[in-house]
Amino acid sequence: MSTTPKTQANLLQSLNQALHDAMEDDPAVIVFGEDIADPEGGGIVKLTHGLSTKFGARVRSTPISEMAFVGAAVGAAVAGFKPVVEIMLMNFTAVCMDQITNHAAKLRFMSGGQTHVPMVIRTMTGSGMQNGGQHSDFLEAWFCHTPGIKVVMPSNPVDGYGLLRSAIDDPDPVLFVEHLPSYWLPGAAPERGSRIPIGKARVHRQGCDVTVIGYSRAMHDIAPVAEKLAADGIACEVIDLRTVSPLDMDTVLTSVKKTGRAVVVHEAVKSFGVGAEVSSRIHEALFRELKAPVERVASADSPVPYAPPLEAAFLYRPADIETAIRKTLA
Amino acid sequence: MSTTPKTQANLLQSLNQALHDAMEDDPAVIVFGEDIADPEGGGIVKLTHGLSTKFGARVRSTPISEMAFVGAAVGAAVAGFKPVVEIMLMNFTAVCMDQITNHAAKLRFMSGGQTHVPMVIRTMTGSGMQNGGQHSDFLEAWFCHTPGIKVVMPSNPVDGYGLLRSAIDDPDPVLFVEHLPSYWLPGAAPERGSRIPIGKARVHRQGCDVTVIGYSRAMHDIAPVAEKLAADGIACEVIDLRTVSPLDMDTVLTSVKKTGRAVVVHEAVKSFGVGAEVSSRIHEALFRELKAPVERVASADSPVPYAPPLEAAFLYRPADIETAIRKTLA
Amino acid sequence: MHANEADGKTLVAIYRKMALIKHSDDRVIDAMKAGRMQMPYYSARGQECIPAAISVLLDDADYLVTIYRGVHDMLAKGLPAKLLWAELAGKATGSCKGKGGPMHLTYPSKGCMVTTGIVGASLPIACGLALAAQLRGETRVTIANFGDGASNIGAFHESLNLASVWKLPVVFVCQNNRYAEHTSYAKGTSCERIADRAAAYAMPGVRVDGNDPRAVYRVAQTAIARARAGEGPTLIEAMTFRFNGHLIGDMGEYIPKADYAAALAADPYPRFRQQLLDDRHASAAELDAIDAAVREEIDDAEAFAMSSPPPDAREVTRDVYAHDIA
Amino acid sequence: MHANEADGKTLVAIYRKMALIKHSDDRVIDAMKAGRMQMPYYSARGQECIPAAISVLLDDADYLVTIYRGVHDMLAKGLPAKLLWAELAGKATGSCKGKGGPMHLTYPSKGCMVTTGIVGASLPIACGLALAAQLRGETRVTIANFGDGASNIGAFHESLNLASVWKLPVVFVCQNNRYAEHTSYAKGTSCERIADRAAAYAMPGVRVDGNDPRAVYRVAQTAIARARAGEGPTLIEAMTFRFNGHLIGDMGEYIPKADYAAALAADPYPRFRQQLLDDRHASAAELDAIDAAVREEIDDAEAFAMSSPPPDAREVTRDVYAHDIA
Ligand SMILES: Cc1ncc(C[n+]2csc(CCOP(=O)(O)OP(=O)(O)O)c2C)c(N)n1
Ligand SMILES: Cc1ncc(C[n+]2csc(CCOP(=O)(O)OP(=O)(O)O)c2C)c(N)n1
Ligand SMILES: [Mg+2]
Ligand SMILES: [Mg+2]
Repeated sequence: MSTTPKTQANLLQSLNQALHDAMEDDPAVIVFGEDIADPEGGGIVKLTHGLSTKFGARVRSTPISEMAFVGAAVGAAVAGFKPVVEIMLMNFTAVCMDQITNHAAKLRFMSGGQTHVPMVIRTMTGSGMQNGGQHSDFLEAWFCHTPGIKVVMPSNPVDGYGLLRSAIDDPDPVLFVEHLPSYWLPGAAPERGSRIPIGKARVHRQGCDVTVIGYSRAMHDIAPVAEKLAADGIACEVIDLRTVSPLDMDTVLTSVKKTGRAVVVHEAVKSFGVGAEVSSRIHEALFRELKAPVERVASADSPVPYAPPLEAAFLYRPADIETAIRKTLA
Repeated sequence: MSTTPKTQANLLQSLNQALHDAMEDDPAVIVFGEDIADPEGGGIVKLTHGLSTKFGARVRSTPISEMAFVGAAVGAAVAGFKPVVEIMLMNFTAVCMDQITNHAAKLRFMSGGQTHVPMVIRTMTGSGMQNGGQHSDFLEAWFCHTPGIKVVMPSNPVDGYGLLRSAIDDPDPVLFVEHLPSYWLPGAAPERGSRIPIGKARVHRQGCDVTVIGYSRAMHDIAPVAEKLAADGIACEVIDLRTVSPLDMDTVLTSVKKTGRAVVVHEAVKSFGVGAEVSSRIHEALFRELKAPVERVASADSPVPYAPPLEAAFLYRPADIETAIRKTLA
Repeated sequence: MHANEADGKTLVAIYRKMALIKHSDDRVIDAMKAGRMQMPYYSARGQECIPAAISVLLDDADYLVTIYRGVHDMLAKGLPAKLLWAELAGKATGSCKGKGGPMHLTYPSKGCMVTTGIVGASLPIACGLALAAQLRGETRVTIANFGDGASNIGAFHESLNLASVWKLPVVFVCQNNRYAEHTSYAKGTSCERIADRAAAYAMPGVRVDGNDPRAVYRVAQTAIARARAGEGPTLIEAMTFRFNGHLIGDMGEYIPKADYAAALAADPYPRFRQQLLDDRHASAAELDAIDAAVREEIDDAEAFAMSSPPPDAREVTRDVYAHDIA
Repeated sequence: MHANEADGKTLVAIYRKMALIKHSDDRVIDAMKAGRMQMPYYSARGQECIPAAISVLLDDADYLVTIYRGVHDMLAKGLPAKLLWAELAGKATGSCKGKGGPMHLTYPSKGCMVTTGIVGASLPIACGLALAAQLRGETRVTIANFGDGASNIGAFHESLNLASVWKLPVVFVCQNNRYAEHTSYAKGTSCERIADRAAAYAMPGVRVDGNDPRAVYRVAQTAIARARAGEGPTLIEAMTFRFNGHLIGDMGEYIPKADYAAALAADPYPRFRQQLLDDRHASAAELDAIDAAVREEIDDAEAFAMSSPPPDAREVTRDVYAHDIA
């Protein structure tokens, strides 16, 4: 995988490339997690394929001990390494939450800046694969509400590469959330060594009628809706947050100032989700300029079900995005 | 403590009373947690004092094993008991997050309603005691974003008693968050056996100019500000949410419809906090009726510091509440 | 014959459970290969002897907690094949109404209390079920299943310690199939034998050949009797192997060919069948009849699953809480 | 004399560290009783012998991770008393600028890397520091301190297993003071000796009298040598007692009077002083001089702390990330 044609790549390939390049460029980068070394297949989706063969002891498969190996990443980071650890699925952050939120996120502050934790936690998630209630959740809101850690959620191979390289460079801990079902979607290949700044959103599409804000999988659902509405003469300005914490409110507010309308979309359950923070900040900053209240499109407030028809009922439907957009224009 | 004069009681006494009465009234109620039995002092603040002496094996001090004993509470609840477990401080939920969010909150749904988890998790927290970054956080937003568990946060002895009794009666898991620094504030004593419904906010003070919404410790800071402003002819309607998830939006929206203005206050850090959800829902429901954007007053987006002057700088100042209220009136 | 030696009738009952597990598993894989079914399926084929031999010592009142790789445990304990199949197929008639799937199989009326997809999480919950039985003064026992890899996660440690301190009536059954996903035993586990970890909790720990029904029955009988007598928990390490990889689709490249071949050669199902014949506990005709009956049960189960309706979309708003959500 | 026997000079060095810890602790409590200071303070008085004897075997490059009850570990490893006192007092001149307090003492230039307030969390982090040394091919060792109660939490288990599988250069030091907050050892811990738990990780485990400097030195010397030689981790259980309860204010009602009295009678500080005199390693005058010098160091530290300015309110926006927040 480390020799991908430079023209096209999927997210899986671009992240694998980013890890290869980062380890090549910086001897401080180390990688570990369950099944990630080549004897174990190079990761359950082969995302870390080739790393252990090339970089030896710097790449390790771990026991099923998230507390121990995430904590070990914290310690190695304090000692000057740049660990990139994989927590296989996002729900498993729940077994090592303490090391992430009480330690990785806080050691710089609690030590008065004497130590810091330049580590990256990679994890994957997403519904639609019949993985059920304990293997599909988007839990980014938990970590966004935790000062001291950043949350990055790419939606395409180029951003994935550049954001992962920036996350590894970053002097502070970064939670890097990957959407499992879209690993295999083809896209443009990243430039070797390219960086995408953390904390900067991307205007995916220009438009003057309504701002549609999303990240991760939502971008795949928003794009076609924006296309469709363009045909009806509704010009959506589509923003990919890319980094969910800290939020790039400059980009968001600049757009909403222009459009006067906004819709926020994410897969995570709606209540107390990221959409609430984005919506509140827009209302707080642009209350007078807004032509309609900010709409939120998200999943049902339930665990993720198993049966495909229920998974479909859990997730917002693309039609919900269109409805929300039209509502702001009504 | 189980024999408090019925006229006055502090939160500590009323919660102790609620546990005594619940265990007396319902043999299915069991209590465990670290140091909670009488040989261990009846809890670090003596909140569970007297229970083990009176109820024997139904009350147990546990090893320092939050995963095991919270999981054991889940299992006992599935088997028909009503466990009330204490996670000493709220930050320690991070070591047993998996049992709370992946299991307690989800078993009813994942089993298709064949099992359910009628348990209560009591925990205490709050800054202002120099406990620092790992012993002071308000993390309710994590659990509010988790469908399947309810979040209750009383602000006074009467609500504390009635809500704890209702939480124990409830067929679903309830996270019951207590504000440690206000345990010893005197208040009215609860009626034995009284219940306060979960999911119902309380209008603490009537007013027509601005709605001020809070819960837990925030109520102690809001009340005097409302008094002060009343003298200046500003009539605040003060709402104590009491239950943070599910939110009682009927009560909130009825009030804001009347006042056209709202301020939300909580101790938890501001970004991605409960205030964002409340603010978004008000804007979504009453955009046209609102005279000003909803204001949020909360703590700085940092870990909780140790030194008293920094703790003061971390927490919102009462003056911030007044400023926010006046801002909505400007 | 000792109390903890299985008699012929019991051995045949174990065989029937093994047959049910094997034929159901074969059929699921066949259905998936043929495209009749689709799911993340964690086959336990090769491990059927463990729950088969344990469950003949249990009754419906006894509790069972297991993991994503738990179809064998559930079938052995009494989850009806129809309800299992409908659940796997994601139908409204499934034991969990299609909401749980293979990782969350549940059927309380037969003591199938919880199935978890989180490694290690089955143990604390089992402690709670056992605590319930202890507080009620029942002789009910709780069986907690988990894998070898799970013995390296914190919940294992906390649970065995708590169970020992509180003398809980629970039997911890580690089904050691020598792999945790694609990671071999030694790469993740520092000790030679997981059974030895019991000493850290002043608890009996015993390793047994998980492919030998008589041996599993023997150690389980002792552990269950100990639990029922209020003497506390036991850790059983049952050595076994999973024939179909971690998940269907897993090609097992990480397993040395020779090991794989040896494991297949030790397939407990044909081996046990031969033993029953050799020891004259049953005739070939009797065992064939059992297999035929079981296959018919699976036919019915698949037909029931396939002909059942999908769940109603509104089910997403149900069972989140006791009351429906908007 | 064996390599692992402390010589006279070393024993006196250990005495100096014990004196520093004792006098600092006495003074903190005096300052709190007199109202000069206020904080949640977890006294380690009674346990001073353990870090004193271990730290003479370490140099500044070696790493230390400890817990809220870690002032003794930090002072022994080299955290300057002034910076400790200023931190306890919550001053801008504290080692953590007043942001961390007693539960988060840090001073990397002497290898004082992390202090945690979460039970068990010191162990995984220590594994990571040890991994760093291993990857760099250094002989640097990491000391991970924790209590007896912590040996029942999941992070302990996962960390010892990981350290053993990866042969990490770490020494796990369980300071067994027989209580976890108000819970006595046996109520929370299922095994007789925590040292025996090492077997579950194929790791050497040794119990030692934590009040005997020579004994602690001996076992620590062996464990540290083993770690530096790349042979892997060791678990040391050092038996001790905390004289001032869990937190200042704790009256110790849960401790049987006789046990308390016996523990006080075994106070390591006067006992060791007498041994040094008996063995002629130092004269009373020499030891008095050490105590006097240490007391002076504490006088300066308290004066420095008291006269230092409080942190600026803007510090709340600093050190959350590398860049300041709004
Ligand atoms: C806490 C947690 N971490 C990781 C996983 C991903 N995972 C699922 S199964 C598995 C391997 C478990 O191996 P073992 O315990 O031996 O059970 P087996 O699958 O072999 O039956 C892993 C790592 C998980 N489900 N939960
Ligand atoms: C995960 C977690 N649970 C509970 C606590 C509360 N707590 C603080 S110290 C302590 C007792 C620890 O006992 P031990 O490990 O023996 O250390 P000691 O205090 O005796 O030195 C407890 C339960 C905590 N800090 N972290
Ligand atoms: Mg296995
Ligand atoms: Mg202790």
